[in-house]
Amino acid sequence: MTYIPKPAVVHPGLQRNEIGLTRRDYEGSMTTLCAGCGHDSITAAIVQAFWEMSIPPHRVAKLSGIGCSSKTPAYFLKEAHGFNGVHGRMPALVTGANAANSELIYIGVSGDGDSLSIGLGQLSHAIRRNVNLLYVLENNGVYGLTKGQFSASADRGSLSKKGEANTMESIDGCLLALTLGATFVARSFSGDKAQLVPILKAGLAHSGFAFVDVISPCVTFNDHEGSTKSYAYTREHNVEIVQADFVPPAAAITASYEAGSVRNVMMHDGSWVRLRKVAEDYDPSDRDRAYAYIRDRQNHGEIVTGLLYISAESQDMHAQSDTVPSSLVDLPFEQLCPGNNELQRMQARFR
Amino acid sequence: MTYIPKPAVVHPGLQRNEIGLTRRDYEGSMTTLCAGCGHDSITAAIVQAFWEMSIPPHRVAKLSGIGCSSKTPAYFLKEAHGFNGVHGRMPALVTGANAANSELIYIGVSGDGDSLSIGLGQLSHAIRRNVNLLYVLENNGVYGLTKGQFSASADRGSLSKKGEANTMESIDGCLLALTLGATFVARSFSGDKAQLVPILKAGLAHSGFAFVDVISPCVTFNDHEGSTKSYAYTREHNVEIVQADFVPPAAAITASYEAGSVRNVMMHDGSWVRLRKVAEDYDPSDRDRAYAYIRDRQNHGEIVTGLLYISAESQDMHAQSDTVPSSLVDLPFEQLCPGNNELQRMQARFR
Amino acid sequence: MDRVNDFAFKIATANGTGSASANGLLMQAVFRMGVPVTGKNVFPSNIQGLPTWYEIRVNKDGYTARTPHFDLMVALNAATYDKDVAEVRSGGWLLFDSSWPLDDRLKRPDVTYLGVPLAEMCNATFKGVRERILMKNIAYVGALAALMNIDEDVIRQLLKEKFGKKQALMDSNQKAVDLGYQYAAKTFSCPLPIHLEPLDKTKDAILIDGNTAAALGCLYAGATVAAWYPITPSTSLMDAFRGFCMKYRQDPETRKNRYAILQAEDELAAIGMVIGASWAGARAFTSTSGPGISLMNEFIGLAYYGEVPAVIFDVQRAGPSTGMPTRTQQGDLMTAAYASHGDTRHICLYPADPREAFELAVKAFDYAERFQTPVFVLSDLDIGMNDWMVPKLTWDDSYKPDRGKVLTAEQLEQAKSFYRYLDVDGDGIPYRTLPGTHPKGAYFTRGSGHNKYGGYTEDAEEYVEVVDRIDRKIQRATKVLPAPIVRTAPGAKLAILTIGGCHAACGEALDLLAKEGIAIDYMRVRSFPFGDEVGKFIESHDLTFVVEQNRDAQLRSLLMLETGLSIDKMESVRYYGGFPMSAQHVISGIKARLDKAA
Amino acid sequence: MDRVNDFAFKIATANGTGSASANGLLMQAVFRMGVPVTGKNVFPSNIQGLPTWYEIRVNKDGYTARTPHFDLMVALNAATYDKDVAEVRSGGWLLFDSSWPLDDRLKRPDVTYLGVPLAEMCNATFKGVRERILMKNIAYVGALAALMNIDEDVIRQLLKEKFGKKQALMDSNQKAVDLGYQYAAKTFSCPLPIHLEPLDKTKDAILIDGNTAAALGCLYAGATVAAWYPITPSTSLMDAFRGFCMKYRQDPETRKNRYAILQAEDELAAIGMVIGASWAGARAFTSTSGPGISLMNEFIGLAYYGEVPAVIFDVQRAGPSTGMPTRTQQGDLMTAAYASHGDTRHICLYPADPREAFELAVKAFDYAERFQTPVFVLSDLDIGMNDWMVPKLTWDDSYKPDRGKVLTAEQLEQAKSFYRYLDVDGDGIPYRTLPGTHPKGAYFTRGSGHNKYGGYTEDAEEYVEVVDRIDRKIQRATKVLPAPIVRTAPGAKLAILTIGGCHAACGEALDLLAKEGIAIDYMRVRSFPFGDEVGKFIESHDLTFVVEQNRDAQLRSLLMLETGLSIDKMESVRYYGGFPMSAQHVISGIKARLDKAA
Ligand SMILES: Cc1ncc(C[n+]2csc(CCOP(=O)(O)OP(=O)(O)O)c2C)c(N)n1
Ligand SMILES: Cc1ncc(C[n+]2csc(CCOP(=O)(O)OP(=O)(O)O)c2C)c(N)n1
Ligand code: SF4
Ligand code: SF4
Ligand SMILES: [Mg+2]
Ligand SMILES: [Mg+2]
Repeated sequence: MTYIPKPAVVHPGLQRNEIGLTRRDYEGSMTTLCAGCGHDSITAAIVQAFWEMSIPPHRVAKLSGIGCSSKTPAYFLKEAHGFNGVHGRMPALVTGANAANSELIYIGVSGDGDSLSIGLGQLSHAIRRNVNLLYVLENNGVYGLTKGQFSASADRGSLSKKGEANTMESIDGCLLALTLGATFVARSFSGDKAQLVPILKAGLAHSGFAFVDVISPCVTFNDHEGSTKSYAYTREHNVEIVQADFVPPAAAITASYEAGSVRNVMMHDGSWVRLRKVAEDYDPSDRDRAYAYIRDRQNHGEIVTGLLYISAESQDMHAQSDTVPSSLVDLPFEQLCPGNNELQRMQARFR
Repeated sequence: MTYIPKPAVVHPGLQRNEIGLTRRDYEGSMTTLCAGCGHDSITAAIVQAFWEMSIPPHRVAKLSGIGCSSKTPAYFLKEAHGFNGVHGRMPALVTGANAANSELIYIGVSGDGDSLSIGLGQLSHAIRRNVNLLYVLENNGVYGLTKGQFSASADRGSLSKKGEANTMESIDGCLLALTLGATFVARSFSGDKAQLVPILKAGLAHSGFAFVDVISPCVTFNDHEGSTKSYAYTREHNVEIVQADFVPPAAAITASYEAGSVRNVMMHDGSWVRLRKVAEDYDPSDRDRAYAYIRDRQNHGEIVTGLLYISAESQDMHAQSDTVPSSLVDLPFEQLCPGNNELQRMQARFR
Repeated sequence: MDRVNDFAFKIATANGTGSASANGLLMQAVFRMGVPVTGKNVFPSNIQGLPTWYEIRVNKDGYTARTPHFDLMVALNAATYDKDVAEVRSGGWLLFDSSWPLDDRLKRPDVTYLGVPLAEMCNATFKGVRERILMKNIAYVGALAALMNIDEDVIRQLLKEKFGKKQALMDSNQKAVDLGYQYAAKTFSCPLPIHLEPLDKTKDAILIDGNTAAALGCLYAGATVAAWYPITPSTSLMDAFRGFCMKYRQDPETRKNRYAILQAEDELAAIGMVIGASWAGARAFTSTSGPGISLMNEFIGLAYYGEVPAVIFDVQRAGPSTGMPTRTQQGDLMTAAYASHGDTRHICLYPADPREAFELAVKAFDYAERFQTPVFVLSDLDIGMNDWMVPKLTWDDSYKPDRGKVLTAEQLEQAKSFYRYLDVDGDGIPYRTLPGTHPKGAYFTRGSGHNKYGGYTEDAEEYVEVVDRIDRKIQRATKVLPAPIVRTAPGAKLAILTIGGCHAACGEALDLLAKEGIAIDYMRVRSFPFGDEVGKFIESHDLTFVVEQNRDAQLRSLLMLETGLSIDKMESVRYYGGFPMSAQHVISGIKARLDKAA
Repeated sequence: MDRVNDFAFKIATANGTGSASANGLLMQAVFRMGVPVTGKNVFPSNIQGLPTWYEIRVNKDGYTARTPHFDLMVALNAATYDKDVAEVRSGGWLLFDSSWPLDDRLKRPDVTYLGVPLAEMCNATFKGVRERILMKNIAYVGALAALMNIDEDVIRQLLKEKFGKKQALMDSNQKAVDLGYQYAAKTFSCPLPIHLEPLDKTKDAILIDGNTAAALGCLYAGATVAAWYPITPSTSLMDAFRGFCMKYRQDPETRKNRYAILQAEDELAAIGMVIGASWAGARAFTSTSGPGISLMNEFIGLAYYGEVPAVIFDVQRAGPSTGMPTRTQQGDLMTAAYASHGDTRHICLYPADPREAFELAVKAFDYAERFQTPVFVLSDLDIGMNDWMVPKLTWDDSYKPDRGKVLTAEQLEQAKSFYRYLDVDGDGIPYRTLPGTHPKGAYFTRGSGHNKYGGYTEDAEEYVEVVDRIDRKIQRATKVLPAPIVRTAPGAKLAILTIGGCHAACGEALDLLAKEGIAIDYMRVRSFPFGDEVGKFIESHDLTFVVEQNRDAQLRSLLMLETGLSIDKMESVRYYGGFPMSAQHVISGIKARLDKAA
């Protein structure tokens, strides 16, 4: 049975959604991320999306891997069960949970290291299975929690003037998802709440694996091999301790721009990202055109954001394996155990 | 220093390559695969390719994972070091070996289970690193060695009339490789030696990760969930006594056809694959066009074969990380150890 | 000497020829005649063409352990002639395909040869390669039937049951049997001294392999989610579970599935899915073997520290690494007991045969949920893949799953507060809640440091409080885990302590030693951590022989660690070549030590 | 009582504020004054804003273990006021930022308050948030310098070395120091009873962390390939190695790299790369922590059974699972010793401090190649990430890498035949060849069953022959592995046996107990498997206290397993809350037992 939690003490002026809850009811504990971290902006957008959709928080299950990004489920939906698993393995946990209870709403939060390095295999296969879930990849191009190593999404082109790692081809989560047959693929930017919230809501609404790649700047680690802020170099010059340990209080990046127009946004590390919002008339129903479009803009040094692809005939894991409509955890034991008579009968087979 | 092995006893009539070796010199021990297994045809093509290129066998390192396909390195180049690693992890082994000794010629053999399920992450990241290696994915759509479960390459469309597993989107190794920025992507068919051998030679010549997906029918396990031959079914119907471990004697499937043409090939289970060989004038230099073409033909139920993409400016792992030309294993210890004087000098840093 | 209903024979062929079916038919026929029988399938780790053997032991006294001594050898694989002929006991028989002259390698002065022109007869009788290969196998069944006095009607009946509707198949199989039978009957003086006489010792028994039995246990325990990655010798467990689910887990009206079997991309994912499903409230399990356990290590630690139930079947095979995938061993005892980095300790169950595999499979789910922790069921290739004769399985219909301390929506509604890791009852077991139940039930499961309230912590005291409680929880489980099986001999100063599938060999060894006047007490542990009785048992004997199937005496290691006793109390008796343990191995190990002492 | 050059103080701030540099400056200043000093950085597992502490112990006798008693607390983090004030010893001092009134939570009757208006002064003096936050930290350094009589010139000199060319930075730092110094000097009666006097006890020593030292060892050992995946607390080892390589491993002309550092996609790949590189003939290593070890389990078994060298640094942190990534523990002792499924046993080395981390890192490569097997170097967060005062490192230029039995092209050319796994010399160590050397050297490395010729096998005898030899090989390694460190006290009937970083605490405890007339012998094991002397040592004492940092007494477990001795001989003394072991923990553990006895 489902409980609609009673509205907490009424804060005058606090707006309520259809089930009488305020945004507060969708928040979690205090963030422990750096001031200005893009991930916190995404958390806010998630809170907003769930609130707007009037989803009972306790009917949500929030899962994550390990990383700064993966900490964020603690910062939203305090009335939802949370599972902070091991690094890169959230997709398996959520697949199992979803198999057991198909009636909950699942959100998985991960980072680019968590998803594209150690977790690449599990992410790919969860996409294949089309597990019904909103998957948010909080993408900052680095391993934040381990202090700024490049991740697999560190873009080759945009970092060409820097250290070694950038010589490697970056992995574009959206292109990967499309190639693996994802049924919902979107990209947004933590600083663009206006765009992000609707995408998150669409992802929650989608029945199947909703892949959302959110560019989410790491305000703290823009250093890298060969830079004057790298561990080795600064160690040599004896200024490193002060600087590497120093974190400026930075404001979250924000950007807003006209549909179809290109806007340059300065990242915290001083590099620029060009954002092109998909034109309003863009048709996100053609997998191959979406892929080609992203690639084409990429070749022009642009990152396409928006709802890039959504499949009309998405069949989620349960639809594919034809499980009963009610979730398996709710099946009474009597329906599961054939009993002794049948056991005796069937053993004729073993003689 | 390199040894050119002395030609073995002369078998009159046995043709010799530039370094005086016969095909025999490129063979390995007896195969233990099923009669007619596609993998054995690929082994023959590999022998042919190395022989034609007159590569000294002992300058080759052959690595593989676990599976019927991964057993095949034992069946060619007996004078080359072989490493039969653990399941799905050959890419890491070969990456390390290549890092240590860049002067050997590396060939990695894997299966679709080994590469696209358990090994998907490692394959993807070896592609990103552009490790200099010929990677042969012997693709039969099943886990042969564990008796025929569907692999991630089991094609959805072509199996739609069959059991459950086929409801999942299949992973196309070539599309994946292209998406990950592979510098050499090809597909062929085990039965088409005329096409396969030149592709293998091109892959060996390529400096970087040469991904070759070879469709290689499994003569034994054409059964699947729900089919009248599946283990579950036979158990239910108690006819395992004739089916349990019987492998019908079979011959390898061969197919030769013109460039640019389409050819239907019947698999051992009676199902068909429709192969399209790229035309002579096909331009393999455009990554995005290659991707689009493969997808387009896929949508028409065709599997494109041939050298699909090759990058002009491939920079392999060593070029990217700017290592010395001679292989690291050959560096004299004096070049590696700074010695005690320097140790004393540097310790000023630690006071 | 009288060898009626007490002998062993072995059939050497190549795999992929269909011989397994013929051998199964033989074994089943003996069983139907009411004579206790055991079969060991020794197969290679490939699909076609490599040597494979089938060993059948007939024993009126019901000894089911493997015996390494064979009275008769069916030598049909030239690749292994040398090895095979050497295994025939002096004075024994060797059956070969006399379509070709007897191979020199098969010649031995002290062996009687039985030439049967299998190929010749089948080629003359059957059309098509496929049928000819298959029927050669059925033909030697017929020959052996004549030689060993196996009831023709029983075989006919078995063929009918198998091919009931398929008349053509039925006929050709029957014809093949007759070919072999008649040839042997008229050519040799049948039956041989080693032959069968009908008995009535199997009517309350079944022939079943441990993987099928374990799958039945999962079905009856109410498991709804299974996640796995194929690996020999555990694959047939999941295949069997799927088979049962297709039959017993479909909604009668809609035919929709009341189960989910997830073929994961690897073992890391498989165990992750199991943990996710258990966390969500399902009874979930995975089945794997050694390499899979190694890959599951990280996740197992998460389940242990996050206190999430999980059931893991480890059908052990010969390690280390890939090892010998089609050979049996008990090599994962240590790995399973302390799997994952950091301080961990896991509940393990050790079935000795398929029947116990069924029973302990059910218990595994009860323990996993009751103690909110991973539970290993450690069987092995011999138990899992070979057909054993065991008493019929029974089920207590009053069984109710022990879901442990799970709070319902109602309880949460009443509760003033809920904290996940509080030791409310002082038994070390906290209360859990399932996702979606109730807003008050929400908490955060994590493998990082947490305090008893479920909050993240890096505080020393808070951290220690939780890990200490978990340690108590697992230790207390010994109070309810299955007790060891004990068998005492009056005045015995010596003892045998063993585990799992060694049970059969040890039981036989005890009887044989008793006949020699050597009195030995016996204990077989069935679960880990061990209860106090285990240490007491060892202490109460001058010397305990620890019998197991691995190189490093892993059971003895566990005994030393958990009882604190010194190695002097325990003499290790090991066999780890990949075959099941035999009474002969046990006895020679014990005697070696006794002779040393003497 | 005299507390000159013998006291401890602690600084409580939040991470990401730059305090680490200030604290390092303080510690270095003490060191430069010739006074032995230890610093423990207690930091959270996040990047900014959570509580972090720095503990500095000044001790003229050179005791470097952590002490839990603090004479002075710098309390600058309101979030931890309660905790921090409680840790000041009675009669101690507390320095706070008097820009705001003293917080009630900080009030204690038996503590002297030292208010310094850090924020006020810095806001008045410096422009910009960034500089103000930073300089507040430098300012308390100045204040403490006055209070504890730290030489101003030393600090000035240190700042010069740090900011040499950066005059502006230099000036502002110096100004901040002076602000704090002058304020304290004129406000309080300086110095406090706890203060410094110059000594000459550090001139032959350095301040270095174990990860840097281990990286130096890898550099000097000639390691050319490193593969890793970032994980606290091992990351700085690879960062340091990269730093050294950039300086010492570039071709002088071409500037090209004589090394390859591979940031792998995960730990499974990292160890795979190391095994691949070692197989190809390079000295290769990885560095990781608990979770990484769990993920490496499968590959470790392959290297063990395939006999491929591999060096693995496990910088241990508090487990299980993710545990407390920024707290120290010795929780992987068992996991490492028997890592991977099946029968395995691995060589482990246990450094006690950064200097030994340097030395054992070098040896690790020699052993890995000599015995053709994985070698673990088990350090921990305390050794790896904290700066320790140790004697200067030295290097013997006559060192030649022990590559073990590797056949050259010439040898192979001469050789009649080569078989990979033959025990030619009877020492259990076979000969290897490297890929590309010579046609005759070719062989097939596999984790599946193989015979001594390197061929695939499923034959029991052939399989056993190889795994038994490997077992002998590892056992024989004890003859050359680093012997335990022993310290005896005349007539001692009791003993302490410990491992790794507990050395410092145990040494101090021995002295303190000796002062009380309690004579105790001492042994610290440095390698696994243990040599016979370890068992003899335990046997020769009435009782041995086994001191370690994990919940489950893992060292004692290893001792029981490997010596075969009963638990009665060993009393476990453990601390596993995440802080380094202190002499007080050791003593109270020992006394608890002695009192019981008494
Ligand atoms: C098995 C394992 N390996 C390594 C780590 C260390 N680790 C923690 S978070 C992290 C990377 C996080 O990067 P990302 O997923 O991008 O998250 P971010 O911090 O950038 O948001 C790593 C390597 C770990 N926790 N577990
Ligand atoms: C860790 C691990 N899991 C499972 C297995 C069992 N296993 C051996 S081969 C194989 C699949 C092989 O499939 P594929 O790579 O397609 O090779 P094929 O036999 O089809 O050529 C599996 C699952 C294993 N050896 N190791
Ligand atoms: S380190 Fe980067 S990703 Fe992590 S919290 Fe700080 S800003 Fe965010
Ligand atoms: S099972 Fe299939 S893949 Fe394996 S050897 Fe036989 S035919 Fe080849
Ligand atoms: Mg990131
Ligand atoms: Mg395959």
